[in-house]
Amino acid sequence: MVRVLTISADVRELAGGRDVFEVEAETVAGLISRLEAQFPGLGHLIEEKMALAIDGEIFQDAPGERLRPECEVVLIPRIAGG
Amino acid sequence: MSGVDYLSPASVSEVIHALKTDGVRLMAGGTDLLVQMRGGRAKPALIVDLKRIPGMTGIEEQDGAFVIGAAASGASIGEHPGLARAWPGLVEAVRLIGSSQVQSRASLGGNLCNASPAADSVPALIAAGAQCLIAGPNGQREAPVETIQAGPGRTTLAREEIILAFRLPRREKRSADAYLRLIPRTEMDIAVVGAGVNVRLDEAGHCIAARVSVGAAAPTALLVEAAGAALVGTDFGPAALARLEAAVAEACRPISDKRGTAQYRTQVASVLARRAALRARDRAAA
Amino acid sequence: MSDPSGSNGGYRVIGSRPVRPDGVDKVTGRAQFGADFHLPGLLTGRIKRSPHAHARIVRIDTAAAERLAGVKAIVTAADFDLEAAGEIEAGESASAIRDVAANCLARAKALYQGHAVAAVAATSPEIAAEAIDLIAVTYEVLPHVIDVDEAMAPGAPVLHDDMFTRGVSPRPGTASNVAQRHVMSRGDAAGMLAAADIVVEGRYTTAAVHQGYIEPHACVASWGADGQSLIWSSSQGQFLVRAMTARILNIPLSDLKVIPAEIGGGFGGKTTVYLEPVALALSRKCGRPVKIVMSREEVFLASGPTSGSSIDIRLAARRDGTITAAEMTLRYQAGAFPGSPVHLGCMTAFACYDVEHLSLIGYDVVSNRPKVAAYRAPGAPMAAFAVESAIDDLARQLSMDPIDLRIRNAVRDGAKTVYGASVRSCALVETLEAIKSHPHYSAPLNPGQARGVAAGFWFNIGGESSAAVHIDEDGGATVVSSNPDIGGSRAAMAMMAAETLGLPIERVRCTVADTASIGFSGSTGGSRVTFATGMAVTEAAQKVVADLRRRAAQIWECDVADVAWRDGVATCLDPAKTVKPLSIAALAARSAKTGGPIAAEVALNAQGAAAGYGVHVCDVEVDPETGRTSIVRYTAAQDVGRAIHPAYVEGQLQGGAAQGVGWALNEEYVYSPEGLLQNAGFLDYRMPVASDLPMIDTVLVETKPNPRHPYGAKGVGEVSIVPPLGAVSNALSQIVGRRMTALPLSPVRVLAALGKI
Amino acid sequence: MSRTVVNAVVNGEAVTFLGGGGQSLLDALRDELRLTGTKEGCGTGDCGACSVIVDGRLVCACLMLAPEAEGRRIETIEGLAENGRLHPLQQQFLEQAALQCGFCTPGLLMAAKALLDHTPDPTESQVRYWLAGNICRCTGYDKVIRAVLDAAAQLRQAEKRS
Repeated sequence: MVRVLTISADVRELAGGRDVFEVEAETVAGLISRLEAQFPGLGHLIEEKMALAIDGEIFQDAPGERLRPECEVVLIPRIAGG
Repeated sequence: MSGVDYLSPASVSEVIHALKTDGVRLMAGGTDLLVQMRGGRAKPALIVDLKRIPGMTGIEEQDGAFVIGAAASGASIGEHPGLARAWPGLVEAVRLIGSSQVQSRASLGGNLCNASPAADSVPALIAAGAQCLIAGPNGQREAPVETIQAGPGRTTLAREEIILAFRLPRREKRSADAYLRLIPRTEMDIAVVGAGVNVRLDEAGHCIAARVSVGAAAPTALLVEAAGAALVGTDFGPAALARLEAAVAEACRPISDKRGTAQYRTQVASVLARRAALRARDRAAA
Repeated sequence: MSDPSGSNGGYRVIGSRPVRPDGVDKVTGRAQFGADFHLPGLLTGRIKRSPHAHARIVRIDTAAAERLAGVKAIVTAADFDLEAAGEIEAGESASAIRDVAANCLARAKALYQGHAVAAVAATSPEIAAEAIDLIAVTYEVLPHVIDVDEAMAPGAPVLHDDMFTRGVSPRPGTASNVAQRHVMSRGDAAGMLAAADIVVEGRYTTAAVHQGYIEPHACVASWGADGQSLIWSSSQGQFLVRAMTARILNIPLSDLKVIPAEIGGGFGGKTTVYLEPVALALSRKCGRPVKIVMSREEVFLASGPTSGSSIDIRLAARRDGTITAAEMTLRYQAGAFPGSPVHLGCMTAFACYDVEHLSLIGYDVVSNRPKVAAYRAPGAPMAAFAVESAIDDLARQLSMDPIDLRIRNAVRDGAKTVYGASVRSCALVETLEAIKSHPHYSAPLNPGQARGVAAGFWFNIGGESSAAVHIDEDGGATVVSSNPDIGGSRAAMAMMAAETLGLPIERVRCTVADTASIGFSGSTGGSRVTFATGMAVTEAAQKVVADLRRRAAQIWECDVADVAWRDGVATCLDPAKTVKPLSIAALAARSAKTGGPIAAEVALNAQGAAAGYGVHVCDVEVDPETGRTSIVRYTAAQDVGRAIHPAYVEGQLQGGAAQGVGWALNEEYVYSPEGLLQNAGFLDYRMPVASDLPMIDTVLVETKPNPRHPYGAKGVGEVSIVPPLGAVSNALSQIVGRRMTALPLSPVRVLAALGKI
Repeated sequence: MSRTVVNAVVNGEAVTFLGGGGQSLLDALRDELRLTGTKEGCGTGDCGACSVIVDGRLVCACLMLAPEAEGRRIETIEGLAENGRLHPLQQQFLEQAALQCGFCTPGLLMAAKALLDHTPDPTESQVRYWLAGNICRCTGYDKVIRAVLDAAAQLRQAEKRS
């Protein structure tokens, strides 16, 4: 079971105000498709506009990344610079 | 700027004749004119370059009194040893105009006739008691610098008049001037407020003559007679300096704009006038 | 490749200070920047801009202009392909392409003074200018709003009647200027604040400031009869320019080649497009190449500054100086379209400090000003100004040394940031101690002087990069990089390749390729080039080394494992073989016989970018009678991982400090009551000049190289602008005797704070 | 648009070009003579990126009309290196990383040359005030000032030897 958190207003809006989820997934791609199924549009939003902090490390684009069981994933806005 | 003609005459009479044309603008250094053209604020039909007219860019000394060509560059003024010794205040005011690059071209005539209330050289010229030599269709005349500016961008010169040169009074012993301005940076800004002071002392160091002029604190640079009078007969003691500051503050009629507030300009004008008076006094006593 | 883990890494090239390979062109005037290109038949493009801060565009009448001899094309927003919807990765944050297109040429409304409304291409600059005057635009002038707090107030003029604040539930029914509300929190900040020993609070404001690059935006666009087009432009990312321009004009990417000119400064401001789609649309209409160059006034009016901000902060702390909680509300201007970096302000505000309870609320607010663009660590400097000021207030209340207080609360490896990342390979404490032990920190101060300290953080990113390494027939190497060289990055790329290949630096040249000559790459920005593109360059060089060892083994007929590679030479370890070592030059000379040309290209998505931390200390002096502030001394220390080219890393610290000092003291957008910009030029937009600054001493902290980069590199370009706002203000506030809360700290404000006016 | 023929000497070579009444010397150098090393940063004399030397005087080319160049000797960045050998200022700027983007570099080099031509041994403060008209947004000026001071020392050394 993966513990998913978010600090993003966009995610909260698509997920009916929730910012903590428990999702069964082994890879990031799996996690995104489960979230899309549960909250339509959320998966697309994560793909397009979000980055993920997986056990503390930031991945801006990492669909193939494997997820440790009981790991923590934080959905955050993409980071860009000047 | 399509349709702009350029003329670089070699004689004053040619200039005066050209001044009859519609949309004519005179140019010495061009450091204000070209900026206004670039910003679309000036669309001249004819530009008359004054720099090839004999005498317009020279600096002479006639029996102790300096005559500076209206188109003489700030750099040439700054490099003239005699002028720097006699009029340190005027020279430092001119040298503060713009960058090293602008100094190679900016002129006293341009600075005065652009008629910005914040022009750096004008308070120093006024404090020095400088006279403008003005040529027109019916001959030449002289006028004190403080009568030339009429308001932001406007002068009292007739349409076909041109300033040829500035004549500074003969320099007496124990006399000196100083100019100070307030800008947020250390260079390159237009003066938020400026002050020029010219003093003469007796042997004991008392002030026997003083002229105080303030820039960027009114529609034109101001000659503040009361401030000068506050110094005369004193040894620049605190009471005299307080009267000087009060007189300056009283004379200021500044605006608030992107560079400073009216209140700030009035307050700092009197501070700069006091500091310039002390610096002029120290130079005169040296 | 020699052992990378030695003290200075034991490297031959990394850490040295070679002359940059592109240097001669830049000191002889041969380097070609955006406006330096010329083509036969080139037309001049000019843009018609709105004189109003907020107006409905009723009609654009181009008939008279079209009749003017020499006018070849006129375009408006109608010439853009408005179906080009969807998202695109941009430098600052993914922004809808619709807004980018509407910012290049306004649609229904002109949303700020200077907003582009139409554009013309003509055979000379004079004719183009005349044509602009002949285009008659009918406006219905609307009420405007400039200030962020006013824009949020009920009843403020609304820019977009289809904008309903996102991130608020239930979703508001009426349109407003608040595009989005961000909330980032952990623990119970409110509760901790209520029960705290000490609470420090303040309201801080900063003005909009511009990146101030000396090169105005410029491009040349040329539409081909077969639909294949060329663009030369100065930008921070030729691939981004291609993607946005192709999307706005609805053409396939492969039909548009963007050639990167040298870039005359960007600092994040050239990570979007203003001119390229307009120039190409003009060229498409008349089949002639079109050059558009912005005037300095246009750069200020119509290209993105960073946000002005209004920030409330409350800190809770224990008597021993431990900060237990903080609440912050950040309100950032986004300009005419949504997309301020307020969320990045929230994420970075407390990234230097291990504060358990945090509540960070950010508002992205539009107003009638140019759309903001990224500016060096976008969003972070304003937030840090509030945090570092509040921490200094706390230090004063506890009469604690400001650095000791920061060391006590500084993050260490393993700490969790509010945005979910764990801190790793972080040398913030070492950087704080580097300043504390620096002679500057204990040097005596004259009367009327004071010393201020502040820290700063930036994420630094990785992302997609491509690079190629080719070995020339004589054994030299060419590095083909995909990132415009904004601050000496060609030198860093060449150095990493030289170190990996074992070649002397002079034998490695580096070019920046156009979009048809190298794989896709993200822009130059986010302090990512030395990290991400450097990683691609190093991996390409490693593939070349592996190939060279294979070729040596083939020549010596031995096992590849018996081929050693060191300092550019292959030696055979097989005792049975008596063969001479083979240099790169020797192997290159026989490349035809060992498989053909020697080259490798690597494309990757670089992971593992390590954050950067900076600590600055600055001494200021104030003239008590005029309120004028001067910078007397300045020292900047920064956690840089490992400096590839130390001189250019020092340059990033010095440049960021100088921009930060300008931001703190004199830079601001000044608006008239009519919403018109009063200082659209370098005369009254006061950036620091040479005589304003002392020498800026730097300390490169290299105690924690980034293990996720072959040479330990961390991003260094953006952190350096984060601390100066706080450092200058913390010094000034001591002299004035009151906390200064509004930037810029102009002479007028300082004299008022001194109680003199 | 009346365009006058202008004869001048640019980097030691006689040139002739058409200079419209309203056209600046900067426009003429860049568009008529294709000398694009001199840059336009502002067009109003506030940034110094267009600095050139006219008859020994440092000026902003954007604040000078093209026809004013008649009969004058103009030095631009393209003429600073003599037959391929870099001037000590150019060499020091490279060796000390005194440039990052390089856009202000031509103007800074010409301004520094003009300074050293008449003040061979300037103090740091003199260099900073002389270069105040050349805005650089990348470097924070530190390495620029050091490069100018070192080039001055190098030139004084060479002067002593010759």
